[in-house]
Order: sequence, then C-alpha cells, then structure tokens
Amino acid sequence: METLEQLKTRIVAAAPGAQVEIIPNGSPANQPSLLLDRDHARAVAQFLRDDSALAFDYASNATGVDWPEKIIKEKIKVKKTVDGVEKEVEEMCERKTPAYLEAVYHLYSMRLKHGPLIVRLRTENRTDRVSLPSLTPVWRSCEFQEREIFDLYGIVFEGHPDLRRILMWPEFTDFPMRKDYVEADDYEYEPTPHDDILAKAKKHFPAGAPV
Amino acid sequence: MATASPTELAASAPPSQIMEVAMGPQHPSTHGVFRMDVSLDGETVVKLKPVFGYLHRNHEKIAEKCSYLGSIPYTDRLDYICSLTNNWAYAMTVEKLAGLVPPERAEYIRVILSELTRLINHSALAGFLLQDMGALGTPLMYAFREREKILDLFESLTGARMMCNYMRFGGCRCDLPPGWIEQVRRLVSDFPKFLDEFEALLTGNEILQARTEGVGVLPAPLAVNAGVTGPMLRASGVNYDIRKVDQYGVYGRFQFRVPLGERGDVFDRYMIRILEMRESLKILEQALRDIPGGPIMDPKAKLRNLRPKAGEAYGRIEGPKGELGFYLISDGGPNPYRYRVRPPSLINLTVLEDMCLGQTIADVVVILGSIDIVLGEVDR
Amino acid sequence: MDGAGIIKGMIETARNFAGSYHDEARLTTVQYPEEKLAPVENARTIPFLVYDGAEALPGLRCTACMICEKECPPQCIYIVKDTVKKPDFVGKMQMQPKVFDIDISVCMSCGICVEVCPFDAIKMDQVFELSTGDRFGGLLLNKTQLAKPNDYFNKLHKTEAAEIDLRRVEEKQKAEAAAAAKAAAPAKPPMAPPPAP
Amino acid sequence: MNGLDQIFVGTGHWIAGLFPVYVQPLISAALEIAIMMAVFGGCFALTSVVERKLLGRMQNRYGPNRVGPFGLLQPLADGIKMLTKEDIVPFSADKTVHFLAPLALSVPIWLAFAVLPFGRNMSAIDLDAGILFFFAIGSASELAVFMAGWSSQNKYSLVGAMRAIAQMISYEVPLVLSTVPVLMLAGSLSLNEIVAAQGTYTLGGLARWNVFTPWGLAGLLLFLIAATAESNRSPFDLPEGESEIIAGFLTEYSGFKYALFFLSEYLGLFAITGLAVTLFLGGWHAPFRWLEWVPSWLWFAGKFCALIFLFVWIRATLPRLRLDQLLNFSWRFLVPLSLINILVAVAWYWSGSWKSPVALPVRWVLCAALVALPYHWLAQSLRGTLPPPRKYTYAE
Repeated sequence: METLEQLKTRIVAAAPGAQVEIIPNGSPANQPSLLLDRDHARAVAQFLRDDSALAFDYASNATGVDWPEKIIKEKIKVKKTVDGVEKEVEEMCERKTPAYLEAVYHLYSMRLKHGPLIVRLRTENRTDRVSLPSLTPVWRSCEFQEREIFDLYGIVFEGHPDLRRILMWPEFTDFPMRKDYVEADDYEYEPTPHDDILAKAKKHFPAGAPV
Repeated sequence: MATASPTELAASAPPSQIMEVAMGPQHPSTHGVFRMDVSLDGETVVKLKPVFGYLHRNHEKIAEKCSYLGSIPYTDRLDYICSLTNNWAYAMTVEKLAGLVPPERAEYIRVILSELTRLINHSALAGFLLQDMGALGTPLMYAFREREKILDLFESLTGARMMCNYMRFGGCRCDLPPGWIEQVRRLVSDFPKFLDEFEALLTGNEILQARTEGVGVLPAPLAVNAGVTGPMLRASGVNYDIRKVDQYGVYGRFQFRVPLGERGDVFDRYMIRILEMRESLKILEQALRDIPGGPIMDPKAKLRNLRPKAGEAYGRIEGPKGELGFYLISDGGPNPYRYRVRPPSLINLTVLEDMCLGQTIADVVVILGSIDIVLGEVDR
Repeated sequence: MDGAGIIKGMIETARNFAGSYHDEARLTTVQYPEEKLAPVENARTIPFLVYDGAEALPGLRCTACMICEKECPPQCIYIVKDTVKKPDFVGKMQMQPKVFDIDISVCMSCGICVEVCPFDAIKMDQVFELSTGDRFGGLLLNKTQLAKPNDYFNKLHKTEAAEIDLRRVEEKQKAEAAAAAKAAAPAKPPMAPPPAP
Repeated sequence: MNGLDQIFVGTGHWIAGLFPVYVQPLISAALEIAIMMAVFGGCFALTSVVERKLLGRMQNRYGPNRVGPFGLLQPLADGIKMLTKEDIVPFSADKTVHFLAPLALSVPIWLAFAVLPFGRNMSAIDLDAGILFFFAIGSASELAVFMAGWSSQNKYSLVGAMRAIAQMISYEVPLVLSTVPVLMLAGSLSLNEIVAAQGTYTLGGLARWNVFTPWGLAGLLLFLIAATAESNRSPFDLPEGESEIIAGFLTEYSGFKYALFFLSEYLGLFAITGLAVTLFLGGWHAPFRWLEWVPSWLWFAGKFCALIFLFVWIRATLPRLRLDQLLNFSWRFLVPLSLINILVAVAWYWSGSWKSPVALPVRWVLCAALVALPYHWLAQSLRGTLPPPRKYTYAE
C-alpha cells in the first residue's frame, strides 16, 4: 500500500475538488489518518473501494468521536512595544479549538490483504449542522455501526437506508456518549457510595450520606 | 427452496395474510436477549428486522471513566464465552498505544489460551446449533463436557472459569502453575477423540444435512461488503484469517491451515468450525512444544496510572466469532478519551435478513444459531 | 445407504449410555452438596483483609492508603482513615482504617485490589456460599467480618503466601539490623551513613 | 405355568364372583377399567422419570435422583407441582374451547387400550374389528390439538396447531398402510387372532413372529417411524418445536391442563407401542418354545419396555425435521414404501408354497431385495439430485 502522501495525490486526482488532509497520530502505533471533506466523501469512498491497486473492499470499523470545545492556553510570541522597545514577549492566550463530531472509518482490503487506512469525516459543529454523508451504500458493514453512531452521538447520516436508534429505545432523546451528557437521575441506594455516587447519594438523602 | 427476492414475496401474499411475529426477547433460541420482528406468510419469512439494545449497558462510557487497568475485567463481560480473547485484543491495543512489548513467554501463553478459547467457543456453538435444530441436549452436553475440562484449566491458571481477567498490557498477570502445561498437553492429545465422536454423531446425520444444506446461503461478495468476518466469512470461501493476515503475536511461527467453505450455507459454517478446531489443536501442539521460559511481564509496563502519549491505536485479533477490534484514543490522561469495541457478532448480523428471506421459521432459528452471536458483545 | 448417518449417531449415544455406567469420563456430574470439587489454589471469589498475630483489628496489615479504593473498577470498597496510628510489623507507625467496607454484591471478584495493594493487606478468598436473604446490609462486609488470619491465607494460596511471609521476615531482619546499626552509630560521628542494607 | 399366567384373569373372576349375578358384568368391566387406568397411569408416571434418567445417562449425567430413591418419586413431585401451579388462561383466549381441548385429547386415548391383548385372554374387549376401532380412536387427537392451538389466540400456538394437523394427517396414512400386510396374512382384523396367528413355532423353536419376515421387518420400521410422528416425538416434534415456536400448541397451557396434555402424549405413545408389539412382535408370545413357561403378560411388558427405550434413544439423538421435509418424507417415501410392502407380503405369501429345502433363504433374499431397491430409489428421489460431496480447500 503506498504511503499516505501518494494516496492523497491519487485521491485528489481521482475525485476532483476533494480536499484531503493527513492527520498525524502521536502514539507509537503510527496510524496516521486521512481527513476528507463532507461533500466529496462518498465519491472518494467509491474510488477507494473500486480502485484495483487499493481495493479497500472491507470497512472494518466505524467509530463516532466527540470533540467538544476546548480552551487551550498557549504561549505565543507577540511583538509588543514594552516601554518603547520593540521586543519579543511570551504571552499566555487562550485559543478555542473548533468543536465537531467525528466519524472514523478503518478500511482494509481483503483481496490484497493490506490496511488499515483510517478515514475521518467531521461535522461542521456539535449543535445544529451534525450531518455527514453515509458510507453504507459503499460498504454495507457500516449500516449498524452508523446507526450506533447516530444513536450514541447524534451524527445524522444522509443516504443511510434505515437510520434509527439501534441500542436505545426509540423514545430516548439524548445522545449518551457525548462528553457533556448528563445522566438521568436514576440513583439507586448503594451501601458504599463514594466520589460521584456519594454526590448523588447526598442529593437524594440530604440529611447526610447513608453510610 | 430458491431464495425469493423480498419484493416478489411481499407482493404475492395479500397484506391480511401476513402475520407479524416478534421472535424474542424471551425466545428459547435467540442466544440471549435479542428480538427479531418477523413478518410471516404462512411459515415463510417475508420481512425480518433485528432489534438490539436489551443488554446495552454502555460499556464504552464506563471504560471512559475507568483507568486502563480498571477496564480489563470489563472486557471479560463483552463476549462472555471467550473472555481471554477479549482480554488479549484490549491488551494488544493498549500495548500499541503505549508502545509496550510483551516478552516471548507471555506471547506463547496468550496463543495457548486464545486457541483453548477457540475450542470452547466452536464446540459450544456446534452444541447450541444442534439444540436449535431440535437435538435436545445431547450434542450440547458432549460439547460442555469437554468445555468443563478447559474451564478447569483456566480456573487453575487465572483464578476464574469464565471471567478470567488474566492478560495485562505488557504481558500476563501470573505465571503458569506447576503441571499446568502437562494438563494442557493431555487435554490436547485426547480432544481429537471427542471431535471424531462429535462428527460421528452429527456430520453424517441425514436430518442434519437436510436441515442445513442450502439454508441461509451467504454469497462471498455480499459477505465481504457487509463486513462479515471469522468462520462465517471463510465458510463463504473468502480466505481472510487475521492470524494469517496480520500475524499478530507469535502466530507467524506456527504452521496451520485455514479451512474455506464452498457454498456458504449453514452446513459449511458448521463444518468450518469443526475443521478450525482441528487446526487450533495443531497450533496448541506447536505452542506447547516450544514455549520458552523467562519473565511474563514487560518490566517497562506500569500497571497503575498508565498515561500513554496523546494519540490513537486500532488493534484487532481473530476472535472465535470474527475480527474483534479495539480503537483507543488517548489524550495523555489516565482514562482513555475514546474506547471503541468493534463487535464481530453485531456486524455479522447485518446479513441476517438477507439470509432469512424466503426461508421458514425453523430455518431462521438455525441461521441465527450458525451466525454465533453473543448478546454481551452485540449490545455492549 | 441412506439411514447410515442416523444409525452411526444412534451408536454414538448408545456408547455414551453404556459408557456412563463404567467409564468415569462419561459421567462427569459432581453431586454438589455431597461431593465437592477439590479447591483450586488460584481461585478467587471475594476479597478479605489479612491480619498478623492473634487479635484481628490491631494486627491488620492495611494502612488505609486508599489505592484499592481508587483502582477498584466497580468502586465497591469504602475506606475512612483513622486518626490514631499503630505500629506495623517492622515497628514503623502506620495509619489504619477506621471503616473498611466492601459491598460484595457490587464486587465482581476481578482481583485488581490484590494486585495494586503495596502492603499485601488484601487477598482473594475462595468461599462461594454467600447467598443471603438480606439485600441491603447482608452483603456489606465491614472490617471485622473481612479480617482473616494470615495462616488462613497460607491455607488458601500456599505458594503466594509463602513468598510474602519470606519477604516480610527478611524486611523485619533488615529493619532490626538497621535499627541496631543506628543504635550503635551514635558512638561514631552521627554523620556516618548506616551500612548499606 | 397356567396359574401364574392367568393370575389376573383368575382374581378378576374371583372378585366378580363375590357379587350377585346380575351385577357381575358391570363389576368386571369396572374392575378392568380401574386396573387399566392404574397400570397405565403408573406407567406414565414411571416413564416420565425413566425417560429423563435414560436421556441423562445418554448425555453423561445422572438425571433426576434427588426426589426419593433413584429419583423414583419425581413424578409425584411433578404431579403436585402441576396441581399447585396457577392455571393461566390468556385474556383473549376462547375460554370454553381452551378448557375443552385437553379433555378432548386425553379421554379418547384411554379407549384405545380396550382392544389391546396384554396377555393370554387378557384383552378387555375382543372386538372383531379391533384395529379399526383403534385407528378410529387414534384419529380423534388431531381435532383436540387444533382446538388447543386455535383457542390460545397466540401466534406460536396457531403455527404449532397448523403443523400438528399437517403432520398427523399425513402420517396416519403410512401408519394404517403398514398394518395392511399383517391383516392380510393374519386373515382377520381382530387383534387376538393376529396374535394367535403368530403363536406357532418353527422347527428350531423360534416363534413365527411377523417381524422375522422381510415384509414384517419393513412393516415394523415403517410403523415405528409413523408412530413417532403420530405421538409428536423426537424427530417429528414439530407441533411443539421448543426451539422454534416455543411450545407450539402447548404455549398457553399451564398447571393441570398442561399435565393432561403431557399425560395424553404418553398414553398415545403407550397405545401405539402396544399395537406395534401386538402386530409385529408376536403380542404376548414367547420368542422360543422352551420359554413358554414365562407368564404371557411378562412378554408383553418386556417388548413394550424395549420399544419405549427405542423411542427415548431416538429422542436423545436426532434433530428435528422441517415441516416441508416432514411432509415430503411421508408422502414421497413412507406411503409408496408401505404400498410396496404390501406387494412384498403378497410375494412372500405366494412363494410360501415352494417345497425345496433352500426355499426360505431364497424367499428371504427375494423379498428383501423387493423392499430394499425401492427404499434406495425413493430415498434418492426424496433428496433430489445428490449434491457433489463437499470438499474444503485449505489456504496456507
């Protein structure tokens, strides 16, 4: 399998107008991934599957990941005139990372026995525009996994044959796997409560924790 | 009976005759809490929608609150028949994430334990499949008689029969007790006798052949596209065994073959599992022969607050049910940022409806039995 | 012949039927209350606290370091530190737990508390007849119910217990040697480092 | 020999003798009914536990051994459990039909025992058309099973009931056809005459049972296969296919009604086994002349238990057939084979007049071939063109 750079050039050549970005991976497993843009994703996926040299005919894993807004404190060099002198000064400033929901696909080739190629699709934001093109028409193995991502994360997959909740009951409204999910208050008595269970116990038995 | 296409079937029967039946969640042969909304025309299946979620306890959210060491016992509860292969998949992924290398002896112990788990799973499956077909208990009891011997071996090594919690990232928890290798060697030497007995009881049986031949045929291209993995995929003739493809652990050193089926129907899936058991015995013999001495834990591995560098890793093994994968994203903290399990049972169920259309209720039960699902892994 | 497969299967069940009367491998049932399986050394059900010496509470090895409470995946251990210190087997003053509860209805017998405990204070028991009618308090074991003597631990896990006892005896001798050396050291100038252990 | 053999008949007469003459027939009839219900009720209880113990032994375990010595009081425990269990009737069920179904099934079965000869002149009624009466009673069970399935208003019960109807009707035909050769050669429909026809012994002392003739052996096998289907037992237990449609027509029954279904299933099995013993295994005759001294009813019981063991043995081994295979098996295999069996009986009877010493083995081979060849061709046509044997390639 060629390196990601060659792959990127071939993808851009095959699907005109597709923006592809290589995301490095910090861990020693060195599995960098490709970030695709939303509107060309289906075409690129089709290319990845049908190209004879790549032949990624097996989408092993489709995962949802939630990246909420994070405030990063950074020291950046700022040119400031300190009492008249032009000087480089390090200054702390906060930078908000963009918040989005992400769907990660691990692609393998059963015919040529290579992989994994990791493909990432990101939604615009975490609140209203949370839709992504579904890859189920290309690989049917993503059918249940995309339903699970929709159920637990809330990413709406357009073009999915049968998008409904897979694990939770249909009337459930919230998305449990998001980082800012607040659990329903179904506290049950536990004889040894501590940490967050203790906090809940105190809420339920204000007179004092039932030690 | 030719598999009629869904539209053709639905059109033929007037709607009033279609009978909606909910098979499950309390049903004797759904292998756990699992429901299938089946609409029947007489006894022929016209539509089948699987419904999951009865055993969903959000294993992944729990793992995000637990430390890396803390979520190892939870992996036992994923596919509760093969706890050791779950442990291995998770431990291998954390080793990829944190860059740990288990010593030789630990790798050999892992291969031995995962092949023993494969024996348990395949023999139990053959027993449950026959139970679904109506042979009440006999094949299942013979399979469980052998399984008990293997579970006793697990108990003497890991402390528990099913919830072993034995493997750690960087190696294993404790070394083999004296005489354990000897007991495994004895078990491996007289397991083929059980297999021959099992095949004599079943494989030639005309009723079994009649009930399984041509039932639930899974064509190879649909299998590959739908992400089916494991014995079910190889029964359709696709040569894809992760032990051979990735050669993870020390599988590269063993000579064993990968049986491939021809037609991909229920009989092939049953036979593939029997043949795979024989291959596993070969691996076990080789592994028992040249297991080295030495430490069983990577000295560099820190069990308690392990904080791998920010990054992600996807590790996968050939579990008895298919490709069991773990996808971990770490942000440098003691808890994984994202912990994802790739469940072979859930993804193998994608093709359940395609295989069951046009068959009768009795076949739906047999086809579901041949897919080999465990609800702990499907619902997580 | 068409019925051959069925007849072969029938012969198989007949062999098992006959075998169950004489062949011990073909009748594997253990009649539980009357016959019991031999105890397995590595087996683990629920944790218990180990104490040395005669009485339970002062002899507890546990120093309330709360590591097991943090590491326990289902969080079923609840410890409250005591203000009074007590000498441990080497003589050093150590903390001790005022309250040490384990809710064995939540405990999943995974044994992680045993692994992470630096003082060998908590070990896995092998008792499994734990059923009780009382759903709330019955399965909450407190310090006194959990404490069990060291020789009970030796009886259960022989090899592990032997190693630990060996190690503790060595540490005790080392500590006494260090104490003796310190007692002899004031004769020499106090700055001399104690002999390397 | 005569004393022990006629012990029951004798005591029966003696008790009847105690009463005035005009009431004696009533008393003897009541006595016979009471004894039959006691014997076969007890046999039901015993068989339910012995079957579970045999199944257990075939599956490397003990089977029930906690209630009473060797678990023999288990039926008592089951009986009490059945009586004390709550009798749930579904809300939308058709109450009266739901209530009547178990009665409609278990009452006729008792009648079937009237004609069976259990020992030398120990058959309750010596009907001339005993077999006709037996089959007429036997076919009453379909209606009751369908009543149970339909009235429970449960989808699985309905599927189970439809299966039961299809199965019982299509296996009634081979059941009756396989008895035709016996009737032809015995020359009478009365069961006592049939047993008497098998009473003589060959020179070597071996009894002339029908099963020792080719058409008799084939007939017995056909009869036993059809009998397992009639009594809904193992390879054909589709009406209550546990693993597919939960318990078929029994799904909505609990408590004593379920026990009644259980009872009538076993009684049906006993009746059909009794008939098989009478028709093919020489009723209450001893297998050898020098064994004549053993009481006749003991021979009947021995053969009866052997066949019950065979049924349990089959139940332990074979998986279940699918409905279409079940019907194909009956109409395209059993029925033609039992018709051919009648021809074989004719050939056997016609060749009976050969005088040459080697006649018997030649007749045997001839008639056996006359059955075996169609057996092979019919099995071939049943399975359709044989798919090529499966070969499994091995990838390195």
